[in-house]
Amino acid sequence: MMGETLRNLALLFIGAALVNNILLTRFIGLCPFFGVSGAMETSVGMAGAVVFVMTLASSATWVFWNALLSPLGVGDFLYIPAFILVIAALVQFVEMYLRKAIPTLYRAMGIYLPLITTNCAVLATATEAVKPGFFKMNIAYSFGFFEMLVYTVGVAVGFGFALITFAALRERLEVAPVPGILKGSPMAFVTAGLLSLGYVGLSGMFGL
Amino acid sequence: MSEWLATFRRGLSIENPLTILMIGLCATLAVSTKFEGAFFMGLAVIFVLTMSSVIVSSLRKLIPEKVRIPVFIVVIASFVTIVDLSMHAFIPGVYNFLGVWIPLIVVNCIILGRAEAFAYHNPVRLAIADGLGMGIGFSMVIMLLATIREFVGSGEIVFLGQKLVALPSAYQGPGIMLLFPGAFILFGFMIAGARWVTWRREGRVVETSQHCTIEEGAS
Amino acid sequence: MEFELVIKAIVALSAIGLVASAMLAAASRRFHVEVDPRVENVLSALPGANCGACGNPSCFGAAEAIVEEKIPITSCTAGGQTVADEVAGIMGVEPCAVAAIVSMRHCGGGRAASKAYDYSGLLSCIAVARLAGGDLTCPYGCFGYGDCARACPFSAITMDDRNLPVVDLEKCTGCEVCVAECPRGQAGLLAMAPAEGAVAVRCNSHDKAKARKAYCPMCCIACKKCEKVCPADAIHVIDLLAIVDYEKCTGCGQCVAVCPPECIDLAGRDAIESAVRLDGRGPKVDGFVPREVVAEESTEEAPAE
Amino acid sequence: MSRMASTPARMVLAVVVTCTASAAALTFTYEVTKDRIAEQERLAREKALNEALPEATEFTEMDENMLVSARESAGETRVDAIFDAGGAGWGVLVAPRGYGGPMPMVVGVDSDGKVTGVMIITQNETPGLGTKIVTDESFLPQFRGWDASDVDTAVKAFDAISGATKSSGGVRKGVVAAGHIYEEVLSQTEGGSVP
Repeated sequence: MMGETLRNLALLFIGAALVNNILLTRFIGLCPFFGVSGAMETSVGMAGAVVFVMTLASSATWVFWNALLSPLGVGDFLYIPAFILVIAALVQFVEMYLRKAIPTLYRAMGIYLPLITTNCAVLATATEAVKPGFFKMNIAYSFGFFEMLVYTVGVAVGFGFALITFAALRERLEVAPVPGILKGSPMAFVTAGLLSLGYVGLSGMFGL
Repeated sequence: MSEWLATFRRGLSIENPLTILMIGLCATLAVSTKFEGAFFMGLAVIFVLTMSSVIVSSLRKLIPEKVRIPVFIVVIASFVTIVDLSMHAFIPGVYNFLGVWIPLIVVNCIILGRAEAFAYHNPVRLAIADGLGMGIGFSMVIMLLATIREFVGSGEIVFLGQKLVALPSAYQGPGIMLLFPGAFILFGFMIAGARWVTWRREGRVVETSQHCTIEEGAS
Repeated sequence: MEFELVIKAIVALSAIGLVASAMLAAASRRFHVEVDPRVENVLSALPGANCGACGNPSCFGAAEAIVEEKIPITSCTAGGQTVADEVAGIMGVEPCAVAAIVSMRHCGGGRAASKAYDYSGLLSCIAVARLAGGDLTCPYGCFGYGDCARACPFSAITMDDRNLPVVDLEKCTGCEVCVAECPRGQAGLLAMAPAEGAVAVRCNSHDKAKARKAYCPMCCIACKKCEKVCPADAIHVIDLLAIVDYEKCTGCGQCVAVCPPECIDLAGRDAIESAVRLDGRGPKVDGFVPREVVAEESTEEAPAE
Repeated sequence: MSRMASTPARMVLAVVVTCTASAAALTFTYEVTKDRIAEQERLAREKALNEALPEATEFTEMDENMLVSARESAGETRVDAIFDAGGAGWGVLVAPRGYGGPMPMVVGVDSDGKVTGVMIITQNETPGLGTKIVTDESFLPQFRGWDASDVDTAVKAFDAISGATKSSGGVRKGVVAAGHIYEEVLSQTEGGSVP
């Protein structure tokens, strides 16, 4: 029984992180993907910030959904403003807190925080985590808190992994002889396309 | 009036949210497999962008600076929900195709970005121009991308059940156009094309790129 | 219309709003960091490119440092005079002039320099530098694969037909990104100098004259003609290399005219000259002054100063 | 520019007022659209049911107990509802996973245990590739006549569409799940009447 549960959790994690990678197979969260992938250093900072914020945001929306929106029967039409409000306030709160309490961390991660408010990946994951099926991942049941946590961390790790891989590729690309007209962003898109092709190949792995 | 027109035109050309500023990409790439989907996505964005610009701009003196982002976001989310519910009720086919992307308009950087960068600092009249211009600029690019992808990939363009253009059914399109990787690659070449046109016209210009940065000067 | 549902919806969303805003309001009290309002203002005056040229990790860091008076108000090289004036206004001090600092290349070899081997790998200076110390026989020269041009955040550097990087003085902000990127940048191949009226010695070799001459025909031969002709005592041959003292140099250009290997040049002329060559339109571009005329003009102007 | 200073009270007030206005507006929109949405969904479902079970005249939804045991036999596939079509058989609403997410569909099974038809209610497959499961004229009819009490044999004759393997596989999974439901649950009840 224990083994079964662990196996399911592991599959949930891998499915969220790799097979259904949020960036390269779902197209969610592309702005930071192209925005901060120019340099390795910033992409690592961003990846860390995303893991942190996503986990917090999903936990918060999970609580609000199960304690307030769902029991009152208003979730169907209020979830968009409710969730985004929770996320925006949370990000701003964390930013203020870090600035006061852990200035070193704030300097490393803080500048990415405002960017994350408008990251669709956070909203999509937070919504998916409480309303499975929203983003068409064929999860037929609703998550318990712990599963939600595993799922969210999986998505966030997948996000960070894709972001860092892509940043590494782009650093190599900087010294490659790319035709002038394709230099910079056009070439980045083509590269992303090829990387995404690799991820499409994972589809069907473990029956996910 | 000329100021109005100038603001309006900026979104279409020199500040086009997609090809120049490169914001709001996610939805663009994801829903551009079908012309129909792209068309209604464009309409939804124009509606939400213009309406939220109007509200933000008219309330701009009443919103305390420190909570402006939460307030903007609630305003935007409300319009998005209105679009979401109406589409569900009146065009269920399109609604089903767009799926998750309608709720995700909320976090489309274009909208919050314009509310923050433009509507919060300008009168209603100009905010409307900016919203319309940016929205139409967005729609044009996404529709162009969708037209190419749908036509080349599946050989026909279907709009609300009507076939607008169709190649003989023997045509076997390159399936990659319709898959995610194809979207990235095609979009890469589209930007290159846009850049080529600008270079030809003005000589080589410095590339500008901005990302969805919301300056949070508040805290 | 169910009245009850409206109430429920309002209660639910307002409750979330209340919690969220109360949290923010409390946080803005509780976690209030005494931020000098000037920091925000300075931050908004800065370009926001987070280029790091001032030595701070971001423009926010720079704004803090400026307000705390740890770094001068003219620190932002990327922003230049306009930003400095604005910052001076916010800080309530007298604006002062920013000497525009630009990157200057100390090598004139390019294609003329002799090669140690034929290189056909990745077209990058860093890559070639790692292969047996580079394909140039000269241990100081420019490889010409354009790492600096690619790295320049302001697109101020272009590679010309001599395979040398040419700095556009208008665009260059002196951020030193190119110096960091160039494998020989720190060693003196690229260095910062004031943009206004400066001459550049296109060589940074300290080798013996004979060895040097074998590497490259364009090098400084340490003949001291420049030292003798300089009216401002601004150029000296130190350790077999002509070095310009920018505190004294007036940019009169007399040394440019007398240098036998044509190794000394006016900083800005380089860009114009290579543009002329590339366009093939001959010396008719605005601002282009042929080498001979430089000497004549400057001898006329020099006494007037 | 004159702007409200950010005092705590004002911050809370601004957010709460916006939220209230938003909640009121959204409830109103919801009220206006919800009947239409329900109606649209009912129509789509009825259309699919009619096409999957052409002989049936009326459908009644079966109760929750039935659904619970049906879900047990369906395994991983989602089961949305089961409709009893009088004496004509049953319509099983399953939502197996395709390439673009769950595809709600109706599998019609007559009282002799033969599949009468398969209709897809909505799908979100890649246009031009996965959507062939709907547009390809020989794909869906191939399920007609399958023996629902022995789907595991019948499934060997299954023919997927090239280029849409995952989508066709999804439909297959749905039919197999419906077959299992018939075999283990529905065939135990009496000829189509509600137990």
